[in-house]
Amino acid sequence: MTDMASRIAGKRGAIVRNQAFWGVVAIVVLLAINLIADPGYLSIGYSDGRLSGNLIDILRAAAPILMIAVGMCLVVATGGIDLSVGSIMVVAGAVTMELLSSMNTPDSLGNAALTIALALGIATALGAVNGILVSVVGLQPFISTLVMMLAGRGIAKVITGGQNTTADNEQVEWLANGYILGLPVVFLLSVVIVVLVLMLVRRSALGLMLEAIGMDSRASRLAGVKRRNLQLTVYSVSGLLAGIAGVFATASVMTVDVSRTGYQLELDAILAVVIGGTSLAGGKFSIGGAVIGGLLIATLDKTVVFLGIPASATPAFKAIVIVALCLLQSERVRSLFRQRRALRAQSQKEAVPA
Amino acid sequence: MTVTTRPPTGSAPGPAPSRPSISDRLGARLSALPTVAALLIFVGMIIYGEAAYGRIVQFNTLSNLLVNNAHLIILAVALTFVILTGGIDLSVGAIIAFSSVAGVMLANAGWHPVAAVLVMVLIGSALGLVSGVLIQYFGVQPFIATLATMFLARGLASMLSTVPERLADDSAIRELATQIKIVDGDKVNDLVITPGVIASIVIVAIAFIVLHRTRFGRTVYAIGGSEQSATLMGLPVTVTKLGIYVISGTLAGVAAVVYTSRLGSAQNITGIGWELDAIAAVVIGGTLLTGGTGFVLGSVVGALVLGLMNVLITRDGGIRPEMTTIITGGILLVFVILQRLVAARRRQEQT
Amino acid sequence: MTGAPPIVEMKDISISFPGVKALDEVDFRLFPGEVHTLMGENGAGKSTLIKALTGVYKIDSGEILVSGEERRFGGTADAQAAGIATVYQEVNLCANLSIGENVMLGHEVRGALGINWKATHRAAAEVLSTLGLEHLDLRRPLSTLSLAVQQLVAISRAMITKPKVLILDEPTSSLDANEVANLFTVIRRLRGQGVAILFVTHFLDQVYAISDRITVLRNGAFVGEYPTRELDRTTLISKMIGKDFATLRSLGSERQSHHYEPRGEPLLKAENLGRKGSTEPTDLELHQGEVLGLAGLLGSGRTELARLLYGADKPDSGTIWLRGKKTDIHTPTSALGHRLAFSSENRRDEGIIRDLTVRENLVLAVQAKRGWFRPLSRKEQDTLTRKYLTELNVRPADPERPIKFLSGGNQQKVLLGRWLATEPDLLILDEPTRGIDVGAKAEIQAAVAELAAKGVAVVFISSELEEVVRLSDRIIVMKDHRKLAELENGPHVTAETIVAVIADEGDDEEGDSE
Amino acid sequence: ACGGGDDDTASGDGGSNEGDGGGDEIVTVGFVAVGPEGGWRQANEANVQDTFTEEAGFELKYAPATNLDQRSQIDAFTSFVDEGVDVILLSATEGAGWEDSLRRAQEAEIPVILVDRGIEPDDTSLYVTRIAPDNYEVSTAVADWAVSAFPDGGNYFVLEGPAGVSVVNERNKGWDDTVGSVSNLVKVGAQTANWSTEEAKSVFETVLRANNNDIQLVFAQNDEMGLGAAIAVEEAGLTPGVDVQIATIDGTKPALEALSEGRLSFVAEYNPLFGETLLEVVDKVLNGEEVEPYIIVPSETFDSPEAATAALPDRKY
Ligand SMILES: Nc1ncnc2c1ncn2[C@@H]1O[C@H](COP(=O)(O)OP(=O)(O)OP(=O)(O)O)[C@@H](O)[C@H]1O
Ligand SMILES: Nc1ncnc2c1ncn2[C@@H]1O[C@H](COP(=O)(O)OP(=O)(O)OP(=O)(O)O)[C@@H](O)[C@H]1O
Ligand SMILES: [Mg+2]
Ligand SMILES: [Mg+2]
Repeated sequence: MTDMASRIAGKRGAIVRNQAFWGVVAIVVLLAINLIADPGYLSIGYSDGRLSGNLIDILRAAAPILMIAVGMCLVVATGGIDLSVGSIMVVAGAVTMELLSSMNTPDSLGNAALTIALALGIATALGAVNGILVSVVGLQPFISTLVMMLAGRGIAKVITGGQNTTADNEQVEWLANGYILGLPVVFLLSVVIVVLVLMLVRRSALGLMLEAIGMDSRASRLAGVKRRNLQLTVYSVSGLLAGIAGVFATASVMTVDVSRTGYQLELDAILAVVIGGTSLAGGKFSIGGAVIGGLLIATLDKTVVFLGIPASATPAFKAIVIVALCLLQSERVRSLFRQRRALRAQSQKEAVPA
Repeated sequence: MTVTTRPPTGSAPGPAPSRPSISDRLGARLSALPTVAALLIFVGMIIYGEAAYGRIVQFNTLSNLLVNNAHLIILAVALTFVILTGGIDLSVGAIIAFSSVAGVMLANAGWHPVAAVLVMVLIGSALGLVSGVLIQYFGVQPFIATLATMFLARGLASMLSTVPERLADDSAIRELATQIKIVDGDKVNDLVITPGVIASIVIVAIAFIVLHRTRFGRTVYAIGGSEQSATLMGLPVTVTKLGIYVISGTLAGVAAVVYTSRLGSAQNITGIGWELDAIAAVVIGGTLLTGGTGFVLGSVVGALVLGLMNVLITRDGGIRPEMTTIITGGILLVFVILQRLVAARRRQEQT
Repeated sequence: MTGAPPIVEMKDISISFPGVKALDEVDFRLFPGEVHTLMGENGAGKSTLIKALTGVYKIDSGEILVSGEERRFGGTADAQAAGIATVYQEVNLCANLSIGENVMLGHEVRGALGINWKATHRAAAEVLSTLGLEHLDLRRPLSTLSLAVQQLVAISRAMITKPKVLILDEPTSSLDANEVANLFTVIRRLRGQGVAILFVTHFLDQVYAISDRITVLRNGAFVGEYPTRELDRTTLISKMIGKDFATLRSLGSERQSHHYEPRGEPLLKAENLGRKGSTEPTDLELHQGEVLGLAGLLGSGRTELARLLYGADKPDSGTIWLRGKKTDIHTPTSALGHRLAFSSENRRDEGIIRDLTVRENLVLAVQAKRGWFRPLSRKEQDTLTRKYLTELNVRPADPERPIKFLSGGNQQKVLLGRWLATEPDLLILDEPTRGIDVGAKAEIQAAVAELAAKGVAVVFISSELEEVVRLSDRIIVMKDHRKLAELENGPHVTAETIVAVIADEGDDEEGDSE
Repeated sequence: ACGGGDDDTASGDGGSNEGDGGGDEIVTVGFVAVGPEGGWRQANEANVQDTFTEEAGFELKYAPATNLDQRSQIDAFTSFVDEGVDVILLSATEGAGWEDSLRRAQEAEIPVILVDRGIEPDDTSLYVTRIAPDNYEVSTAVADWAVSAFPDGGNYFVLEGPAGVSVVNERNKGWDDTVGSVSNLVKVGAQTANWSTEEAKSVFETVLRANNNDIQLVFAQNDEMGLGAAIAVEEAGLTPGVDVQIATIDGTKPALEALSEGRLSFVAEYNPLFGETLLEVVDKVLNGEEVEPYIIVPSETFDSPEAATAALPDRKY
């Protein structure tokens, strides 16, 4: 019987120890705050084929973050970091807008496909450059991707000649702003991407290999794990996903803003990954956790606007949420809780004579 | 100057086996090689600049290189401590914003300038302590902890004020930027030095002594080598790690004083991205981001390389704006690849 | 000596880790001026007891008295301040710092201008010379030293503090006879000065050579405390493993009578295989079902040769023929593909992946060989894992436990399982028995013998010459990074034969003392 | 204004021209610029660069800020002074903190002309002249339009640039000074969208939700954010120009196009094209002539689709 009790306690412990759990808690808390501010917050409307409401907005805002967070999660698993995702986003956006505007074909499907393919190709190539610097040249990921972060934004500016290029193309616009089954296309696409990556990683042995590299690259090399190829793959995938996110971010307004698109989004992605319980030191990773982290960040951003928190106070608000989450996730705080519980349990036990 | 960082030793007794010792001696030097390379490249850049654009090797350009980058040098020293332990501090730029806005507002509110300056520095220490506690006691990863501190400091700064806060014209804090002319040349061609520059030089000197001649400093290196080993060797790891984040924050506070006094005003948007400049300076100076190897003097050279690069780009005047970040990135890349080659070389020598 | 009160007394110490009771009410006493050996199988709780004493682990219950006072240390530093210096089982030094600094870290000699490096190095040189390391250049980075010398450096470091209690957790696991002798001289001198020494080893010879008293642990429980004189080997072993020694002996002895006559084409043939600075060009032949021993002193280059064979390091000269075909082996991946396997001597850094589970560690190489897109199903993984956990008698046989929570010997067995699971034709084992208890050692030796009987070619590297002689069909003796001699094993070959081969050569060449 | 050097002219310190070896009197102009920031800035700086060409007898050294960081501007400014250029054009990202640098330029006898943004405190003795459209006036113009367009009042929302930037502060002041006194125009909030279309869309989408679409007017402090707001309005199923009227500042081509389509309701030009005026002033300064301390660049406003359509064909930016 005590065995049963302890098993239940153990299960509860496992959930509480699961760091993403606290991300979910934070999302719920934020939504609750919004709900208090406006009782209609969670209501979802439906008109001409599209659901609408704050929740839908959050999902749509989360889509690009989810995409880059998933890529980041894989990179972080190998013990790396990708600071360049924001810059790769702007490059992909710049390529898309520049090409579309030079074609000036508002509703050509072929041009849309061609443009996106090219943008994603370039994004993947930039990711691959990161991969080569890390895996073949052997540079530290922080520096390699920092270089790419600096250079990427420059490249985007070169592509557009420093301008914020605007273009028209219905197909591309639909991707970013359209709806299928009442849900935003972007969000559905990000779900598809998450599911694909999840299957790829967990149904194959890729996840194990990435974790092995992240935990101990020397030992895994001797065990025959192909570190180079895998790192190259992972950084390329991160580049590709950043490219997709970049195309969407720009397509939603059909403008690329060379100095703002994707600016500092790498930080959001890294936060999402960490909130999801993946350690930046590499190793065990959780894509589901990263998704929760991404949703949390989108919720946070939207909450700040919804509550009308003054722009000047937003960073501090963000900081407080992050610190609170970090504390909840920390072993020390949990052990404090455990001790309290244990003390309570003990006093109960002592009350009942053996 | 950077080569002497390894202390001299008495000759080891006994016959040294000849095979390893030559290459090993080379090995010991090689760890300083990226730093030396940075120095050489710095000198090379000066020579190139003088030849291509002129007016580089003259009093004002060189002293302005120091004056303009004094705060960056201080930040680079701060980051050197942190990076040597294998950590990172993203909050320094935001700390500068908060500390300077708060300091200027206090000074304008009638606080004694010394008190205001002290508070500016202590704000840095306090925020550093916050990062340190998060990292050391709550197991938050340095990247995330200092990111949180960065948001916090930036947020506090903008909650204080979003408009430029200007120091009163007669504020004593401004005197910290007094240009002391050592050689009064033609027009502006003077050799000048400011209290800020002096502060940065003193800080570098102290940092050098702390890192190379105190147990605290050696513990910093040991933690960078292996934190677990350092703990099991009985070194005061917790205190040291807390210490370096406090040092880093404090130095950011000092940098805030130096920068603010020169500008005469403070603003919540100051210092965005400076942490990356400081990190770049440290890396260019030959310190590995994984921790354990590097020299504080290298970071100074790194900061000067970055500063000089900006001067040269300005002097050229024809470089398209979109190219500047690409160039910065490229230079950084060249340096790290160089370091990489040296490291590979060293490994080869050792076996 | 028995009259004096104990300097350390631990009573009823219990520690549990998730899922294991590592120590269960263990008692332990340590007297000034004695060498006290802690004995027990891998995972018996020796290292844990030491860490409990120095405060690295918090104890769940029990009492620790130091010099009669109850103490709870907060960590190594605390213990050091109380006069207890410890060398933990894995070498814990900082590879990025110089040798001299590693010895003196935290105890540097300070002058008016901070650390006085001259004096500091002098002090380091002094203590290193007591262990016969006076020839080391103190400014060399530690990373240039072999594991063995690092172990000696770590011991020197512990002596710097002039401790009242010196704890050495398996200090001799990578040392050769000379170095052990040096170490024992030092230990005896310290004992003479009244220092209490706690010593852990799996080498019975060493126990009887140096120790005054033995405490035996089994499965985290206290078995007993005995004066060494009163305990013979057989009894000691049966106390440690809790079963009869005869069964063990029968396992290990099989191989010596077995002699394999190589026939036909060699499985692997290497010509001129070498790498600048690590291995002189070497010729080598290996047949199926043969055990090839690599013998030599520390630093003789056995590991390097093995790594070249496996492609862990790239050779820069020579050719390899596998099954008669010229083959390029340039990475571990390609070696695995050619059915080679290599178990590194550096279990911690190049063997286990600490945070993965036993199962994941075990299937890793098989999976890597198949490629990530052809995953082993969970069922296949479980079957493989169960098979090798049983076959190699890994304890605890829990596939889902992170491997870092296993004791060294059991980690080693899991690694052996990892390589066996790839079904290699050629298995290279570098120091597979280092730091492993008698029982496990016999089991690993038996596994090697069995493999050879199944037709697998084995390269066996060990610093214990007896073991090499017992297991090998042929022995290559190495020195100074080259092949010195090749001996057919037989009744006439003993450990002494090999020592003589090395020594003879040394007279001609005036070799260095490393 | 101090009027540059008293009797020295262009090659006052005689250095740079000899150094460059130019036979003709090539005038070196150091342009401490802002760099890529948006359509307006792009037009402005390209205009300056196109004006001070080699054919016109100038060597223009263009030094954009990195990431809008004032420090990089000060570095560039210092470097121009050390180098001894003939004139410095300064587009400050930030108004405060320029005194020391300007004083050094004075000591080096290099005239400084402020382009677009002014300095704080506005000490006219430190520079020769400032040439710029007036942020305060431009936003006042928007405010005047708002007051007249909403006689019955309404709810409005402000999309700002990054908190703390001086342009934002000036444009807020111009607006608040006029609209703040009109009690029936109710401010429901203000948020930064960092000058960006994408962020403006995301922010305004949520703002509409939070206010149940009950917003009639948006004051976007630049065109890009206004366009983002327009998209958000459309996505919410409303019609920009009818349900929500959007007023922006800058007058870039995309904004005028949007105005002509009726998606925006009011665009106040913040005229970037004053290279010619600048050139004249530089010539005057180098010849030692007096110039006005503040030269305001005239800006237009466009308050109807027709006005925008008319202006579009010769819109250069
Ligand atoms: N940090 C830990 N967490 C969980 N379990 C641990 C930990 N450290 C040790 N153990 C477990 O405690 C038991 C005792 O381990 P310990 O390292 O003390 O053995 P040992 O006697 O030193 O063995 P060896 O001879 O292999 O060194 C083992 O079962 C081991 O798996
Ligand atoms: N700190 C270290 N980290 C990694 N590898 C090391 C380290 N020190 C030494 N080595 C490597 O470990 C191997 C051990 O070398 P050693 O001098 O002991 O000779 P060996 O005969 O090859 O090996 P053995 O230890 O089995 O006798 C060498 O290949 C050396 O390069
Ligand atoms: Mg042990
Ligand atoms: Mg070896």
